[in-house]
Amino acid sequence: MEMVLSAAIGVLAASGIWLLLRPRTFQVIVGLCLLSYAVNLFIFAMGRITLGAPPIMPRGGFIDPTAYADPLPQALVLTAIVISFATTALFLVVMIASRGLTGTDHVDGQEREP
Amino acid sequence: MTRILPHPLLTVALILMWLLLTRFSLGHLVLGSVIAVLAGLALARIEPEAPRIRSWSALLRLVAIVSVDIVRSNWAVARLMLTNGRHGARTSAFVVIPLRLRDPVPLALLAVILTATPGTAWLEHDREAGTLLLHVFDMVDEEEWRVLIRDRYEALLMEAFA
Amino acid sequence: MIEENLLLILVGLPFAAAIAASTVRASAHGAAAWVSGLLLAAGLAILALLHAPISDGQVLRSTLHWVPSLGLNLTFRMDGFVWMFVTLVFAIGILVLVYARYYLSKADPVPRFYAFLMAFTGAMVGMLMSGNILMLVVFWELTSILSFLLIGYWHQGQAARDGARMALIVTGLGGLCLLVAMLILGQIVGSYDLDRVLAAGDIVRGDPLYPLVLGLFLLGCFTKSAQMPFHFWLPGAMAAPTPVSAFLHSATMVKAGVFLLVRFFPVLGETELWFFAVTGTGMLTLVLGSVIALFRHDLKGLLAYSTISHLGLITALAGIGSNGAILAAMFHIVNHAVFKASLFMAAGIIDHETGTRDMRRLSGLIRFMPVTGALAIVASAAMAGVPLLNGFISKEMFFAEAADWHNGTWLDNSLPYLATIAGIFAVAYSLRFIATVFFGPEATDLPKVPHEPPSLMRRPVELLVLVCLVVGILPGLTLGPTLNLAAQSVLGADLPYKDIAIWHGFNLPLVMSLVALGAGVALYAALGGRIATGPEGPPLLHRIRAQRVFERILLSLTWKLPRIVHRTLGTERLQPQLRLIVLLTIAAGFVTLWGSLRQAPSPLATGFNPAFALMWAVGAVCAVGAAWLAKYHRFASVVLLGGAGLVTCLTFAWASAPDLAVTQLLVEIVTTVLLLLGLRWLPKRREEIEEDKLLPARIRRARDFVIAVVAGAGLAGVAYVMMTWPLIPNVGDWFLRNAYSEGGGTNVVNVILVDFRAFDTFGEITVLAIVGVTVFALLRRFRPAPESIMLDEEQAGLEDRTLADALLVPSVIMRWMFPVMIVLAAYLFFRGHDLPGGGFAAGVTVSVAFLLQYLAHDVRWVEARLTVLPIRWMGIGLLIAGATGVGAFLFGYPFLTMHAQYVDIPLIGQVPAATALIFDAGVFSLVVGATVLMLIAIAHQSLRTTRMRERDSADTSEKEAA
Amino acid sequence: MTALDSLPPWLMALVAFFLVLGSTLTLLGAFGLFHLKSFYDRIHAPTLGTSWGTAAILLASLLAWSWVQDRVFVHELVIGICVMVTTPVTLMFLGRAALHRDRAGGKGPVPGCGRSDRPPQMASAPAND
Amino acid sequence: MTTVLWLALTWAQIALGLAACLAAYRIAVGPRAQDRVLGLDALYIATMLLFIVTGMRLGTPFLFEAALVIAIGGFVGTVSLAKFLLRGEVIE
Amino acid sequence: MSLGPEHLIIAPILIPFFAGALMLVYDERQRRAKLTISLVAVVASLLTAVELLIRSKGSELTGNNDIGFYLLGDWAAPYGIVLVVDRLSAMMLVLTGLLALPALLYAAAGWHRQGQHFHSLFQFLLMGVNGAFLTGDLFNLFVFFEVLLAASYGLLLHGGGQLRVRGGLHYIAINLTGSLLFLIGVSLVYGATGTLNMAQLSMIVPVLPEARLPMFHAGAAIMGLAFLIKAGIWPMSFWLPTAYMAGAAPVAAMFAIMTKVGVYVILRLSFLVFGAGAGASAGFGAEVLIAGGMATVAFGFLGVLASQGLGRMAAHLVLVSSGTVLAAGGFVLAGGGAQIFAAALFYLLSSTLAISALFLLIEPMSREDGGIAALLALTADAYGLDEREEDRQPEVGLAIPGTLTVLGLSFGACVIALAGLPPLSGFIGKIGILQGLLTEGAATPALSWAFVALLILSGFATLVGLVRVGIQTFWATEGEPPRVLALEIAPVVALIALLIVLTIKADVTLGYMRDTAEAVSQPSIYAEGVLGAPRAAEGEASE
Ligand code: NA
Ligand code: NA
Repeated sequence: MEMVLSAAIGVLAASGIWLLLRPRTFQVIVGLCLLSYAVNLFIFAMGRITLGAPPIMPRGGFIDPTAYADPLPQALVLTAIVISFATTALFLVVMIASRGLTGTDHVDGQEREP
Repeated sequence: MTRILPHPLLTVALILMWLLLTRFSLGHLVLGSVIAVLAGLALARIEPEAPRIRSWSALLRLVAIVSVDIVRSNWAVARLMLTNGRHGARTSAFVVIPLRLRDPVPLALLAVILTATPGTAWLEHDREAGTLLLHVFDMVDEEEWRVLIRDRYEALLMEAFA
Repeated sequence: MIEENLLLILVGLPFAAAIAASTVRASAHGAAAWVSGLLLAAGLAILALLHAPISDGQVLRSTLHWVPSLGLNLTFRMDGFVWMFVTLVFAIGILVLVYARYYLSKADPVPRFYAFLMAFTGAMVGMLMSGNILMLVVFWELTSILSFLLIGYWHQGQAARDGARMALIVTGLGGLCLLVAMLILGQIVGSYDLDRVLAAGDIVRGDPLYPLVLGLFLLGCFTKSAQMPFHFWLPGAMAAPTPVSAFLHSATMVKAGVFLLVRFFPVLGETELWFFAVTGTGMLTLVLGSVIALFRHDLKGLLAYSTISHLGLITALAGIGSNGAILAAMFHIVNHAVFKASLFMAAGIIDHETGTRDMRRLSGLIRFMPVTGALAIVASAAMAGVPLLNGFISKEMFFAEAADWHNGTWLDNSLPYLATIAGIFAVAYSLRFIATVFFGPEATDLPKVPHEPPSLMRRPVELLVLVCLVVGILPGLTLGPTLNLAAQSVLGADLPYKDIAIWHGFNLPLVMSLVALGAGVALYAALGGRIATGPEGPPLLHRIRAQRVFERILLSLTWKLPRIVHRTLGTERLQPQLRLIVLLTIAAGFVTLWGSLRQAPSPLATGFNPAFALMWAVGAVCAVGAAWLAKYHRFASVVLLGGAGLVTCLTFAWASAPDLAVTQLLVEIVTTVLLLLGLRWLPKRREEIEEDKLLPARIRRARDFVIAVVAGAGLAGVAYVMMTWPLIPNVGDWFLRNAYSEGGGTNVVNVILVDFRAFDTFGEITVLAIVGVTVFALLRRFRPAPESIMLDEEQAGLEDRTLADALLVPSVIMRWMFPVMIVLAAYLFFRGHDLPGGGFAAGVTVSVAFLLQYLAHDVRWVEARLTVLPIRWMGIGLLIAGATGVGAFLFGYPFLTMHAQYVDIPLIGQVPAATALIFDAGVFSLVVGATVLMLIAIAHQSLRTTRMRERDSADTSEKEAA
Repeated sequence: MTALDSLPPWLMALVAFFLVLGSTLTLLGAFGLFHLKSFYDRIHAPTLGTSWGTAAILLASLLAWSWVQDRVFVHELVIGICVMVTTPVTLMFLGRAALHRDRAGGKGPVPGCGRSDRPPQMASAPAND
Repeated sequence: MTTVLWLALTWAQIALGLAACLAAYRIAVGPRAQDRVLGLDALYIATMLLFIVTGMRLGTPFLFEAALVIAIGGFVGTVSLAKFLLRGEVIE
Repeated sequence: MSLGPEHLIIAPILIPFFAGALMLVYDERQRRAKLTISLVAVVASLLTAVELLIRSKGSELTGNNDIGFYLLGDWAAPYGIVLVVDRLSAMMLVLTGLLALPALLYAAAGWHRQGQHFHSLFQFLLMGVNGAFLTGDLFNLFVFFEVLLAASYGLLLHGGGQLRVRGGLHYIAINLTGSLLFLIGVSLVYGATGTLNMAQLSMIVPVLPEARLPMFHAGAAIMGLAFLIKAGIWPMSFWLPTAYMAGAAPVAAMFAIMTKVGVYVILRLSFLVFGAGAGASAGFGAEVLIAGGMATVAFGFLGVLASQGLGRMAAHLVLVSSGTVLAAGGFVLAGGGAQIFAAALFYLLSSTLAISALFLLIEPMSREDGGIAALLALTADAYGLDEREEDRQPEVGLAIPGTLTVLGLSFGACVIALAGLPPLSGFIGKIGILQGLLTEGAATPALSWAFVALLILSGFATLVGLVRVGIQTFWATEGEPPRVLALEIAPVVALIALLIVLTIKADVTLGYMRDTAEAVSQPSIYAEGVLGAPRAAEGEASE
């Protein structure tokens, strides 16, 4: 699983970064989305892979922390998901506004000079 | 009563849903009821009129028929997939089906039924003409389909809903 | 004690005058001049009082502490040299005030002029009296700044602005160099106290940094004293009102540089480096300055170059540095101040009365203004070095040093010749000044009819010329003691008294003087006519106008070159910036991890699952596909992005993070809709952009591809290694152990979010709120691109009837799902603390429910039935969350301290009642508000454009009707 | 090993049957989506997964979890109903969009292609992808 | 007998994974925009079923919520995509 | 400071939060009410910050450095989130307040009417900035960074228009990328050390097993990049001028603090985690800070010279300022002494205030001539050289109207302060850094000299650039003076008055900075304090 997941992170990140470096606003926004998937998975991976043991505890009794997934990275990812959702939305709106004002969807607000 | 429970049937269904999702306990019944009532009120804002069911038995019959049809058509279509459409002999076609149903609610139910039975696809409903454009995966006889829809589903739906 | 206070008062007086002058009415010339003059006179009185201790050889000191920790103290210090200089400044200052009182037009705004002038005087005096070398620089820079304001006083003229700016830039840069020099000096000596620095000459000269210090120091002095090649600012500064020129270029500004040379001679001097640098520069300036002066047509220009030349003379003397040379330098400082001030004032009178300063137009003025003429003639004679005038004696002393002093270098050997040449030119330009202005035929085309100025305006000139005469005739009696005192204070108390006299017998210096006089007269006689018709400036050299050269250099150095470099080093395009960030990140990773990234000895591993691999094959296809298609097939890209997101959700769920899966799924849905909403406003792109097929574009893409692959592989590698290392003991364990017992919930992730680290959530919902508000605010001013307003072609074919048709059946189902989603939201909300779910997920679910209704109908339909006030929801949500946090205050606990308890309700049983739930309710409300706001704000744009379209068509039809 | 190991053999067999049935039907549906030639054919394929594919797997899950948890565990019912009810929405939109575009493009044997209820100059352009 | 269940679960996972791959083929290749949306819809269902099957295999009931969310809300994404295709606008 | 909850520490976060949230409930038309709330909140935050500053001075007993802690949710330090106030953070809080009040007053003169919800966004920005200064938790820092960034996006776009939207697009794109880097870095640090708490991190790092060290360093480096982007280091600062220039005047004035947040975090974490006691990690990244900071200064002053507009110049001055502090911090980290650090902090204070004042001045200065003056300044230089007429000089000075006089004097003060000319505070800061470099920078002589040269050059470039524009604006334009409201000029004057106070009281301030520098370079005080901070519940139990 580790191999697959790290490969997945790599592919998502590579696709995201490639798009991030593209000239059209829409490409950049899709790139940011892909990158944030990659980063979220990466944060998540810092807690290592634990299968079938969500950090949901029995009510009381002895608890063996090693039997459960590390909850902290999950909490961090949750926050990160929300924040990246919000900022993506904002970027999108700025993209729309920029397109409306400049008449182009180039990230620089003007077509590349030849 | 209608002011608190504009959609009584729905509210009941939602309470049931709540209980299904949680546990059958008094606490959940209370909480579920409150939520279901609120949800029903919310729906009433966008859909003031609750659909009236005239005949429960027709509805039950319909459910039974559809259940069987779903199994049958699943089998049929799965076999078509496995045999590559009876080795190329399968033809699909559009069928225009005149409908007597006008009310959106039974129409929606019809859509659900047709979608749930593999092999038929709801493409377009023309409200003015009262026709439904259906796509049939394995077309043998066009008229057969018209009859099937009219007698098997539409009739029961018209019977069930006022 | 009294003397100390007197020192402070002395420095303070001009500043007090400045403040006083700035408060008078704009037209109160007299008041401003009188107040300033009286305060300066008081200064002279103080100086008189201080004369006694000074002449006893005392050094007076007084200190105010400012920033002792940096050695930055207002220490004032006065010895004989300073006393002489300060007296000169005050005295000439008073005369300039008298002169200015009549020179300035009645319409001139007085307060500014006098305030600047007096503040400048104060800065100059402060510089002279500084006993702390850092404070010296402070005052030094103040003189630069204030002279800038004075030179630019008539700022509506381009020349004044340029002159002021140039003076500031040149002297300001010099000042910064001086600052560094002083800092290093202080470093070497271990103190910024002037006395200690002056006593540490040997240490300084022995320090390896000595050449650097000297270089920086001299840059400071030379720029200020207008030594070549930094002289050009001085003629430019002639754009100042004449009183300013008379002050700045006689006793103050330019003298600051030579003051410092003389002052620091004991510390930095007496080396070959010093001699060559200082005397060399001085001689060059002396000779070239005098040559150029001869060829200027502008009266003030001639005087300006003469000033430069004389400053060169003083500099050369400071470079020689013998006892006699220092004495001569001091003497010439005074003499030059006196005759140059009078000449500037005379020139000002001429300018004032005739309306021009062009010597080619001026002629025969002696007939109109005999008194002024006579004064000017005497002063010029002093400038030329005619016997019986003060200029003669100090110049004679200079000739003597040039001829008699030896250190055997080539420069030393050439000194007498250079000095004589300069003398010749000095005579010639002085003669030209007199001859061309006052003699010859009467001028005919003057702007004004000249006559004598008001007598009071002439008084300062008269006084100064008188000084020229008196000092010239009785040097030993008048200035001798003071000069000796000054020289002692610089060179040491054991200096033998040197008698200053007119007649030293027929010696080499006298021969040089006579040669200069004779040859000078001959030179003017030979060249006089041709100069007037020639260009402004000496032959050949006139083409190189130092000022222009400087401006060009300045422009290149301060604009053109920086612009080129700036453009090369920076960019305003986004792509290179992002590329740089990515590259730097890769570099950071490589530098820190290269060679040390390795697996744990026994790596962790979870078994390979083919389905998981298959799903990530899907994820990879989707990700790469989204990247591939994002340019030309944006819709497909959105779909593919959805696929990649879905697989990400699955991964979360699979690897024990159900909360993440649920949240990501919901966010996924909303993001898809958001992107689609945005897609509507982007330009249609059907055909490939031509340029994209060209080689450069291909190369760019290939490069970015490589970058992306490297970065992706790097991240994957790091992730892999991290995942195979055993988990180290971390704070996560504590959360697992304490979530239920301390946080009162079994879903640890949720307990972390709403309790242990609720502050993060608190911040996070604020972010959402901010973004919601921003989106709303930005879209209020949104203007779509014209083509976006056009009906989309898919839509164009469908009339409204078709919309209703298309939505008739599906909208029924979509409405049914509304209450179902609300129940789902409630479900997620209420169980969040114990099981996957929570306020955020519930909030997004409700907003999806709303969204679905917008999808099923049109905006107007929905908003006629459902009133959503998203901003209200947001505000209330934030306030609830905040209030929950603050609620803990009541019980003496910190912000966001949660309280969890199970309450027993009859019949129903135990019900969890955690304050965290209220906090989560706040989160819920906020999320609903923010998400709905964002979606609806964007969606409303379509409505607005529809309205716009309707209005447009209404307009056209109206026009057609009309 | 997991909680499901406590199932009795008969139930295990039943659960296994439903699992295989449901997943195979879903796979068949996806296969249809993959290899069928026309969009109107392909639109039928996924319904295999949404009808009995889903039903069978939900049934398996329902049986297994109900046994493990010692009580009737019918969450799955909600999922099943919701999937059944919501699937038609997307398909209806998609079918209509396809028809609409085909008519606009004048492509293929699509009913109503010749309908003149739209101005001819508006007819244009391939799909937006 | 455990093997039977295990085999069934494994088969179910792989079959659903393959189904997802086939759906992904439609998403990536099209050829029509509708095909992509259809593929995504199929992918959603396959994933939802995979949630349930994987939950059974891992012996954890906590994957159920995710499946529920897909069942109730998953169609909103595809509906909006489909509506965009139909109308050129998501919300009008 | 004291046992149990001391809510004063969280007040700088909560006051703006509640103000911002409350104003959302208000209708947009009730601007007067909003302004009142906003003003009250800003004043209250400022007063709180001042009180915290006074308290953190501590006494002789505490080594002149009292650290205050606030355990959020009453959870003990490494588990919950802790807020920490010490001299450094208190100083930054005060600075924020000092910038906020004038900016808000200026906005009240009209800017706040240019768009929606200005006041809420403004308050949220303050909340984010204050939170970033106070928090002692890495991930919480990320959250507050996002709060302040989100608010800054909103404020930057406030008023709309092409320039803002275009600048905003770049600004957002780059900061989103930066945020992703931050996340990668934070998670690596967590993965390698198992904690997010800064104090615990400083305890763990010196004893971190060698095998984990590279991972931790990678995390720190990547996180550092994210901070450096925000601090505007070259070559990741090209977005900054456009963004700052595009922002409305009060927004840009407030943005003057934004790069300083990045700088603050860099300094805070570097000294906490990579200080002298950090073993193998000691001094990590110092070279990057020195080189990058110096490159930033160079790029900044080149930009000042190359710019045609005052706004762009001011934005490049932001770079000069932040580059100077970064490089100085690098020198300290590399082994320099407290003097450089203290002076750098003083310089930070002074330059931030001056830049803020300058941003507030720009708009009124170019109001009438539409900013042409700045443009003309160069074109006159560039092209008017040879055609300059030898015109007859004027003999009468122009009476300068009161408005222009005040504007001119303010501008002059800004120029002097920013160029580091005497006598204003900029000079003192620069002198301090130079002195420190000459005495303490001996460890890296070549770099020290280079930095000395850069500091001098940057001051000179500032002088040249700003004077060029100033002359054209105040001296070369004819016609009516701009109409400026008192409410617009008062904030500028107030800021300059602050600069003057800072100048006069330089010794006191520098003394504070010196103690701050001493305190910051002793991370153990911070770490032990944070980890030993008592919970309110425990205090209760023991009583
Ligand atoms: Na069907
Ligand atoms: Na003449």
